[in-house]
Amino acid sequence: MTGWTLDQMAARTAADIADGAFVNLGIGLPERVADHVPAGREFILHSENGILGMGPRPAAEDEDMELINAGKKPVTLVAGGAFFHHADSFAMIRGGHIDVCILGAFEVSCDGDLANWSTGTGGVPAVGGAMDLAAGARAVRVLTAHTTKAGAPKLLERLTLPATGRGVVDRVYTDLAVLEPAGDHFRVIELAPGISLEEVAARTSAPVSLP
Amino acid sequence: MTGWTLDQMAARTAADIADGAFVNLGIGLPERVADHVPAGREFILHSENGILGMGPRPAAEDEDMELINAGKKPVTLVAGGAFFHHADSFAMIRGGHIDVCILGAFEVSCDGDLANWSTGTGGVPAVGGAMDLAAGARAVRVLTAHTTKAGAPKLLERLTLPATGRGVVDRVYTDLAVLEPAGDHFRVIELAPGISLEEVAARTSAPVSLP
Amino acid sequence: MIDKIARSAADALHGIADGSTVLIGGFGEAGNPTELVHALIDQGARDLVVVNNNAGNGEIGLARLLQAGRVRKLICSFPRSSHGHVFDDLYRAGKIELELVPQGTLAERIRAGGAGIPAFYTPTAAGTDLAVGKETRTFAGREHVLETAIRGDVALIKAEAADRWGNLVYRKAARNFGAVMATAADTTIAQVRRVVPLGELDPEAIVTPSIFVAHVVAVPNPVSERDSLLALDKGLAA
Amino acid sequence: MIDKIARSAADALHGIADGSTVLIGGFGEAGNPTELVHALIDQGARDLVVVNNNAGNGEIGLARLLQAGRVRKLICSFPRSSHGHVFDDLYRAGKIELELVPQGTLAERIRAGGAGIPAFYTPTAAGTDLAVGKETRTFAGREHVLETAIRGDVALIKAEAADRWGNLVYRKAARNFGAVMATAADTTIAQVRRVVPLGELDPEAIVTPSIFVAHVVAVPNPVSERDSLLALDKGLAA
Repeated sequence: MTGWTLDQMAARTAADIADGAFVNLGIGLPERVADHVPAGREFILHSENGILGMGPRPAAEDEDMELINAGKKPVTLVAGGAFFHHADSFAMIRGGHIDVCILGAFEVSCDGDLANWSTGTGGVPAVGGAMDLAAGARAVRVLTAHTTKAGAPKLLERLTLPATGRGVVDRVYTDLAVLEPAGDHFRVIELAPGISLEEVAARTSAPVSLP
Repeated sequence: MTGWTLDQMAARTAADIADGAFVNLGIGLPERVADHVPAGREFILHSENGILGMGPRPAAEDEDMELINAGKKPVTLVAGGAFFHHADSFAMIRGGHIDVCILGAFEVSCDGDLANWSTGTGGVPAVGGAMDLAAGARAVRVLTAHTTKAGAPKLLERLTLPATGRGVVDRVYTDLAVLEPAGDHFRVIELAPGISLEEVAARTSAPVSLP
Repeated sequence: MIDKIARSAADALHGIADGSTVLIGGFGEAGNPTELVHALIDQGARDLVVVNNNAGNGEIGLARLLQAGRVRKLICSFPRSSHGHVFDDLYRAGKIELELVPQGTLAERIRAGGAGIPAFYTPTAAGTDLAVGKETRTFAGREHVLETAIRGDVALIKAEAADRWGNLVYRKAARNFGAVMATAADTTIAQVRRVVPLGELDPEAIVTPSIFVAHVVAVPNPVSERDSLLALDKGLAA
Repeated sequence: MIDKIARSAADALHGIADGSTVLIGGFGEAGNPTELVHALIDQGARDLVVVNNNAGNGEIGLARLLQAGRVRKLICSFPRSSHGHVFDDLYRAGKIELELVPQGTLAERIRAGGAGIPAFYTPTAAGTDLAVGKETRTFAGREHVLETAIRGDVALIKAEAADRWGNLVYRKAARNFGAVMATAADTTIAQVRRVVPLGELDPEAIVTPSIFVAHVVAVPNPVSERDSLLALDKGLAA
């Protein structure tokens, strides 16, 4: 069983985003969606720290620590980009102006709950903008491996970890499938080539079904 | 009995405003305070419609209907001035950033209530920014004739007109005196030259006393 | 390719439904999207709720929309003006509903609408007739009033310049309500004097980022309200 | 004559009391007023409540202030970082109190503090552990959390340029929390790379108008946090 590669997962996620969409990409794998914008489309990338129209990483010699993304890595600004302060930036998020955010996840439940901020096991807790995005983006989508590295399901009937938001996730992109939380089960929208529904079901801790 | 002229009243009001103060001047007589800034002081004038650093009226040929004051009359911008939108402008007001506002009044009560938005007699009601200034400015001061044109007292024990704000006025400048609402009476801080406490008392519908 | 520049005001305003809430920018003449309001009259939507600081001046723009009988209710702070006869007559005749809101509360309710804040507490109007019937609560010993967000189905605003993404800059005190309203409507339509190439607006000086704007209509030479009022005065005097 | 340019950071910070709430701007390295924080260490105030998005990095700026034992409580959204050992150690040892706030709620609470809004409702964090014990209320069928304003006795921020009135412009993404915090403190102190003559800043592009700023400290060549972290890494590796 192979399924989609990371780049294929990112491309599949990008394929569902409309031309002209305002998109916020979480740190890590979601950032890769920016490399797979379908031909003929423009996405405008939002960064929580006050950037709209964020561009790719600069060459090393052009790095500017006052032009960084939410992960605090140097980025660039594309033509048409704008800067603003944090209250305005989160007014965009909370106010429903971000069309799509693509987040990573520890767990997603079949009623759309998301856990991606706390592993609940002590240590220093940190939330950042995750809850604001979960509550405010018009579409909250998750891009993640279908299971943990240890093979445990990340798609569950109920969260075991502290929630980031309740009933917020509308689509999940994994290496095995594209799925939608449908209340008491995950609806499988698309299977990765060579992956069967049974294989997805075996790695999901909630009922799954084709639409 | 003469008391202060309008310009003397404005000058007396201006004399109590510190160097560097951020000042909002109501429409009408309060605007005249800007002509009497004491030598060696700078006031920075705020206008509700998004101007800090408002300057005097321009020459007729320089009038610009996109550079107007809260009374919708053409003004200018001084060096150091800035423009901002209405929510930011009233954040300044509500947030207690305006040091002093000088307002006109229909009535002021000795417990500091202010009435200056509604004559309560039908017609089209209109409030504008009066209530925001009354609630938000650090010091709310009133500049007004001591009585109405008909000779009726404007300084009262209790308002008869709808309130703009409750307990907000800290000083009143009239043609006869400078007074402070002191709860159950007005404290007379200063009498205009040639005006007696008895003359003020006769024209005030609340007790008055020297400090 | 993202291109929000509309071919015409009519194109941009297509589909506005009867009963819509329309936020209209401007304070006095500054920032008044007069041409868009005229296009709204042509478009035909009725039974509108309009949010504007004022209630129209003379017989152009908002005053003309009121005169055409299209507005069921007006939410504003200051519906009186030297040339306010259209609103005055409708109001006295009981033909229009008025919700009077302190100016700063109006601006903040719209800002809240754009920022996903359904309600907030403000000290403004506490203890006055404009707080009657509203929920109040004491913070730090002071009474505050609970105010709710205002959102529009449509916002009509005027800015100085735009690019094809819909980034906007304003001019002087014309920024006023437009920059706030732009954030608080499902569809924001901006008329601008100039359309400039993408990348020409200074990213540090953009007031309304592209995310808030749906359509841009170029109106290089908007009507002067002041000239229109002077003409009206002459006509009345004649 | 109004002149807010301080002779030194020490002058500007004079009088900050023990127990003060100090808002510190910056997100990552951008907008971090490192020199002002170092001056606060020298100034000596103790038992501080600090509001910052993060919890310091390496051993400069906020991390150094924490290391010096001056901070009783930190209000922030993301206290984890690759070089966060100072905060980590204090937190694990129970030597610092942490109030964890979602980043947008943190920004909005500070904005509310500056705008005279004592409290507001937000959908963020509803139904999560970060809303436990907070008042909630349903608007339009959705649960919202009541959040209260944050104000500081002092705000320490970094901007790009200032004039003698205290008008500020920022650079790129360094605007972040500083521009919001500037509005929400009794005394806002800004360090800037450049002081320019009054009138030189574009009135359309001023981000923080003079009304919000008490003191300006010129720091033409602020320390680079990144360089400092690289040096720390080399030191640790050595």
